[in-house]
Amino acid sequence: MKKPLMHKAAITISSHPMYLSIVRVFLEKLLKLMDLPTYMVEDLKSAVDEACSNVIKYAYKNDYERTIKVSFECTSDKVEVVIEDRGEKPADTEFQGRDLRDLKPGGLGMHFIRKAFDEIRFRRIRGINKLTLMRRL
Amino acid sequence: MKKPLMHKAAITISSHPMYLSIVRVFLEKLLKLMDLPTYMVEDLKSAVDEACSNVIKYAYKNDYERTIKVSFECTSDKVEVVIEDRGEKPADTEFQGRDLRDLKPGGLGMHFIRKAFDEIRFRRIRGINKLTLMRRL
Amino acid sequence: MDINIEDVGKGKKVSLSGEIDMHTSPELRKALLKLTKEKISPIIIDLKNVSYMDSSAIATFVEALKSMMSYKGSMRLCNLSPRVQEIFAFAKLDRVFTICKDIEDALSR
Amino acid sequence: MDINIEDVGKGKKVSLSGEIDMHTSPELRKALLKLTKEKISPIIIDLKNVSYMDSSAIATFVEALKSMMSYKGSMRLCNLSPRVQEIFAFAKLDRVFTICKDIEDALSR
Ligand SMILES: Nc1ncnc2c1ncn2[C@@H]1O[C@H](COP(=O)(O)OP(=O)(O)O)[C@@H](O)[C@H]1O
Ligand SMILES: Nc1ncnc2c1ncn2[C@@H]1O[C@H](COP(=O)(O)OP(=O)(O)O)[C@@H](O)[C@H]1O
Repeated sequence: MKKPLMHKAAITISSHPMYLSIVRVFLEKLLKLMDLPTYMVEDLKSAVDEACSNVIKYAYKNDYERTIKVSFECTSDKVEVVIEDRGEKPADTEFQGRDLRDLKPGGLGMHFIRKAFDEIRFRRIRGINKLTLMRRL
Repeated sequence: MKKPLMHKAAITISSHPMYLSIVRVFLEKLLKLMDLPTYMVEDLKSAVDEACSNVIKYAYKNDYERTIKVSFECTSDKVEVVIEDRGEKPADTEFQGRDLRDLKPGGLGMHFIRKAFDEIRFRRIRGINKLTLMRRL
Repeated sequence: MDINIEDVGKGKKVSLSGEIDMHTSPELRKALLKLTKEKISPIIIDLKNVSYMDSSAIATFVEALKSMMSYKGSMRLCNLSPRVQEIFAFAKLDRVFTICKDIEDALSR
Repeated sequence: MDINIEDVGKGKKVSLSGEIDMHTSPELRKALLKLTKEKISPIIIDLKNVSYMDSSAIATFVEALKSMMSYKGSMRLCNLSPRVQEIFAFAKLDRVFTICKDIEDALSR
């Protein structure tokens, strides 16, 4: 069976942390179908997980009954993941993590996201927060 | 962390058979979060897999570049799965499987679907085929 | 799904692993029909490492079995997990196929 | 995630398994802070069966470590998979935590 030239899939979950493991397994399965190396699969999985956790914490302020959509598109030269929510508009879209020399809990998620992806773009369009993450292959 | 009273999630995939395994793992993970017994998880997984295979074969006539959406909703008393496609209108919506006494390849999928679900409802709305599968708990 | 074929006596043992579904069953079909075309018998199918099987897998086995009937060949399935066993029973095929406990049992039939 | 706590010498061994993420880390936090409140030392964390760990897991370990500093307790992590090891290194925490090869190594520190 011929493999498709472009992989496209999406998953919509409630904003409850119990669903994060479903997003991870979805992404893992999808990336493995595309024969990406394990280290890259692990990095992308971690990054998307952190981005979804941040949506729950910041955009939805731990309201677990909202919706998160994760869309995924992969061609031979890049992986693109778009994470959408209908939560609050961020005060600041720089999303700085903490200085790693500073020993305190938290502030690591954005570092995982920057490690896995080459481009990070945030937009808010008609009440929807859209975080587009792109990794060149 | 309090568990939600209702579980809701959805997955959208291309109509390529390689994605069926992703639908299965998605469903398996989701049903396991809800502590359903293994035999039921297996039956529901098989049934949804057969329904998606049928969409690829009949609604999309093996065009692997279309889209299938599988939505999922579960409360304490039922599991509901809705499978949507934008393919052809079925000639006959009875979807009869073959007589099991008749030894020939094929005609088993609908039997798996009827085994797992208590109610099967097909509707076509504005060009969208919608198969609603309901299992009482 | 992975397919591994080995000689056993005059026949072949076909060991399958992973998931057999609409995506992977065409490859299984090709492998089995190649054997039945050569009139191989017995064909012993080892299902030990099969973690999932759908109706297209069953259809493939039925097709191969039917093509073996033309030369009175024998197909034997072995090492069925409880779930795979249940699927064959549900499809009323547990009497149509020769189902064996394990390889030794299959070889001794 | 599963947490299993056992006595080892004057301290405790905390064996973790499964996935530690935003959903499961609150339970880990509760378990660790209960131990640090009792000023337990050493706390040996066995990560052998941890298949996934996110930033909330790391935050939880950092919080417990900081609360142990107040009573000069010792936290030792052991049996890190290559991926978990890499996560600690990436977060520049591989020198902050005492990372041991295995339980024996952790007990002998
Ligand atoms: N989706 C988001 N909406 C609003 N703010 C966000 C979002 N994601 C990240 N941030 C901001 O970026 C900061 C850094 O995020 P992160 O590195 O994940 O660490 P942490 O969540 O532990 O603070 C957060 O503290 C928050 O202020
Ligand atoms: N989504 C669908 N659209 C159109 N026809 C369908 C669909 N699903 C099932 N059918 C019809 O129902 C029949 C029985 O389906 P099934 O039991 O899965 O067996 P098989 O696909 O092997 O024929 C099919 O042959 C087909 O005619």
